[in-house]
Amino acid sequence: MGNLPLLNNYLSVGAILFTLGLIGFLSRRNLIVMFLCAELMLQGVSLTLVGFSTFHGSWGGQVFTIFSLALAGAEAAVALALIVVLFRRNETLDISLWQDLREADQPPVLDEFEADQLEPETVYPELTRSGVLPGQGGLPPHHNHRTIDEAIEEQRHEPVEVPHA
Amino acid sequence: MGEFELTLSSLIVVVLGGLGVYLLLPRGTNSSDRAARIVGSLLATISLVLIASNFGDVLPNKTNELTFYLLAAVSIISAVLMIASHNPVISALWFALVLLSNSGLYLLQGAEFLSAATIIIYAGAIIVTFLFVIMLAQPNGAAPYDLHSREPLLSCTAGVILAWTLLGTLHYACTEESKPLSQRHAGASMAALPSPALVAKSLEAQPESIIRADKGHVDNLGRTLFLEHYVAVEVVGMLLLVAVVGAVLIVNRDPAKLTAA
Amino acid sequence: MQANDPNIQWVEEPQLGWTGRMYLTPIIDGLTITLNHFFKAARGDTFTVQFPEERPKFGNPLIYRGVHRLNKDDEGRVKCVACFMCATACPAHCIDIVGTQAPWEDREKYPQSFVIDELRCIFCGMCEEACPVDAIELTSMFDLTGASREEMIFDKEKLLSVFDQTIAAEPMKSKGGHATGKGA
Amino acid sequence: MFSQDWIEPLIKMAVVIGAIQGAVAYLVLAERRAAAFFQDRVGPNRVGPFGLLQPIADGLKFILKEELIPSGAHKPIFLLAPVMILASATLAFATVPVGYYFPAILGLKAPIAMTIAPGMDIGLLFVLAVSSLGVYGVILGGWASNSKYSFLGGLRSSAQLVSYELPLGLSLIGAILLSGSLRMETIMDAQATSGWWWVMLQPLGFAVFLISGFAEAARLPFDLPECEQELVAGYHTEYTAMKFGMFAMAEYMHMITVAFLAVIIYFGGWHLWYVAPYVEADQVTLIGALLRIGILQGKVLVLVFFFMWVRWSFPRFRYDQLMSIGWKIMIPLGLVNLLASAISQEFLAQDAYLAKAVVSWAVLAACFVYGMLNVNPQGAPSQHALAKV
Repeated sequence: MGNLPLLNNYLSVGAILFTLGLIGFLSRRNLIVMFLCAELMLQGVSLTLVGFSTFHGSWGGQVFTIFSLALAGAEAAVALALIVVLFRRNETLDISLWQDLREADQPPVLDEFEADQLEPETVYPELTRSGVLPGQGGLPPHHNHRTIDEAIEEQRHEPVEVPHA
Repeated sequence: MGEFELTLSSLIVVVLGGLGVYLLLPRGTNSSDRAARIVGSLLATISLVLIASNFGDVLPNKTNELTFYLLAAVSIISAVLMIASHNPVISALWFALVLLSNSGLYLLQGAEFLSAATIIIYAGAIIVTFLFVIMLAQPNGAAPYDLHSREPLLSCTAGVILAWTLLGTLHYACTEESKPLSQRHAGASMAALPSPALVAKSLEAQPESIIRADKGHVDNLGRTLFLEHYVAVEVVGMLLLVAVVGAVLIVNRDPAKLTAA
Repeated sequence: MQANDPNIQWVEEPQLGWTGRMYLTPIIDGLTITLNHFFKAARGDTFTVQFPEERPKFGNPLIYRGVHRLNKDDEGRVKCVACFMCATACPAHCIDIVGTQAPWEDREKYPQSFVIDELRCIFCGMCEEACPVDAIELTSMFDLTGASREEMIFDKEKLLSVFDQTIAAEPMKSKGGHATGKGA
Repeated sequence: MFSQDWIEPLIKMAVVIGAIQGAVAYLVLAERRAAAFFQDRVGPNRVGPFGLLQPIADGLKFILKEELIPSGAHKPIFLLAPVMILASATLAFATVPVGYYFPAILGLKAPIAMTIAPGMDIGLLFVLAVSSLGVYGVILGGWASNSKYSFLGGLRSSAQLVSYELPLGLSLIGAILLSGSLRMETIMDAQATSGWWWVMLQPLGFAVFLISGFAEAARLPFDLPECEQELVAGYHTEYTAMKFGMFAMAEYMHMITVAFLAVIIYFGGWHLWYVAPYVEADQVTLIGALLRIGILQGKVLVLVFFFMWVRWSFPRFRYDQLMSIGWKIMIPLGLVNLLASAISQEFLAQDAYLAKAVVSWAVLAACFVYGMLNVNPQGAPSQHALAKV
């Protein structure tokens, strides 16, 4: 039979992990991070179960944790599949976009956005593409400033007659 | 009066921690200045140290005790950083660290099989698959919905209340437990210690004596699992199968068709 | 060519036998072949040439395309008549010739300077093909090194010295002492 | 404080880690020489006698080269990835025995187990768990490099590693059933006392294990993580100098781990008939202990040579072939093996080794016949057939 302060230690750690998972689940808006927070709560519970199992000298807690591991695996498979499907629809992982799933009489949750001063994206220098445009027999000589994209754009406006091969 | 002081002190500790987590949670690029994060991590650390000072130090030996504190600290700190990080990839990595230290804690409690299983299943498979999806879904930088948390104050309050309930009760019960029976408050005990007679009875009730002292940990765990809980094992196996089939079905559906329908 | 062209000869793939269908014999065959090579090489039977100590052997050094040389005639004069055929034929534009009035009777011009940039040269042998008097030839010297780019630009003296080094081992492809650029 | 409990593991750690690092360095040389021999060449023979100092030259070159960090790389993770993969590869040796027990030397209490962490009840699971963490180094190294080639390479290889962990674990279960333990020392003892190596009782399990091991160690014909002809260099494209060296070392360590596991679980470990039979732990003499260490390491070296041999004998699989081999062939075969071993373990006596061997070889033959009946005798459909269509 167990050591009570020891059990207390493990239970405290489990409780803190569970609470942190709860806070994260409530406050984060990324679907995947929310899922990870749910798993964090599960970890807190598992720690508690193993603590009790050691304390009571029985295998029940550990067996239960093994089941919860298996369930977590199943849950991860299904949740990941759902997340992938949701991501395909909206191209984002934001949970706020799925508010139309709420109850009919509930008002929508409005997330306050402050205007973010996002860092400007790195602009890489645009290099002239090399290569020959198909069907044109190459770019005119010394035409370094026209990229292939521009050439294609020009071609679209004034169709070039392609000689028969 | 002792009751009140105990709960008040644990409330203060928990509120400190909650405030720290609140300051650490992502709140946009404008408001998440360095100072708030530094103050937040300071508060959270103070709260963690205060909680740890309430831990009982009656571990079998000094090495085990040091290992426990180290692993518990790594686990909790990584959990905080996981919910506070802007980048979901980093979040997943912190969660992997939580899992590693948790499996260390299992090992410290003698649950060897669980610690290996946690690493293989969680850290080795689940988190890696999640990293796949995160990396594919979000190739460049932090998205606006990762930079803002939703109602950080309210969720931290909820967290504080939950943590206070749990930790306060634990602390209180553990303190009471160390008192002799006559001085305890009614019901103030966390440990329903089974009597030896009860243990003997429960062992007798089992179809065969499943725990063998001469066998190892894994052997005994297997006996418990497959003799005592074999129905549950079958059910969980079925559930895994259903989950796999379901996941494949869900992902393979054509989104265009769904929208049309 | 159409797929139903009668001239196409269709080759059927060999059918796998019953051991082949188990993938057993192919695997063992493959492993045996490589192991035979391993033991062959372990006995010392390799293709490797220990280069600085041991010189590689060529099948025919006369048709190897290595460093250029400028041939001399019987009187020790440079055979070249500065006709610029080689420089014109060179696809890498690595030959630079300055021709001037020849001091000898039997030819009009001779190269005052004859420079080959060996770093630009692609050793295609076109210059050798183009030369009407067989003055420029490619030798079988292959270990061409230098500490600087300037060192690798071979001038007339250096090209002639290559001739002196290699003439014993590799005779000129055409005999004949005097230039025959005029009329011949 | 300085009791044997502390000193003994420290010595073992130092010896094992040092030996593994040295072995990696010299196996690279051995592989280069072997590769040369397979191709009728000589191989590196310039640095020192027979090229024996080549690893030192290589190491110096790794250390002295310039460290490049690509712009836009996630710097902490970029630096952490090679450390992760190397740490997980090294940590896997904690429960791998390198020999049998050792008699008392230097005043230490005997017998000394030749494992860093002896008596770990989950020895085999620990190795699998820790080496499964190596996939983090792969996927994070690919992601943090901020390069699409690295990223694609990282995704491919981590998918491969995660997929092949399943058949690897499945194939081992048959041998674990026979030994009745996850501890590697017990598994070796079981083979030594019975006089049967598990490869004779578990041919199908061994085949699945070996093929999955090739894939886990990312060796040809499954070296999709690296395959330099297709992927630049896979997940470590952007790595230079010692960080690249750490990836390379970890790859080699994985190969050594797989070889150790195969020898310990399927080839009897230190056991060799008549030369090194089973003795009690406290009866081992010094010579016997050294002999057993030598036998174990010799078997490992033979297996490592087999890895090198296969590398130059077979072409690489395509990625879709790799995945379908893993999921459609290896996992079903592993399940068949598990089922067969469970049935024979249940209905045959514990020491009916001959009967078990007959059963397992019959299962292997049945698998071969099934495969034979289902393979197109022409392999892929021929061009002629396509043209007719």
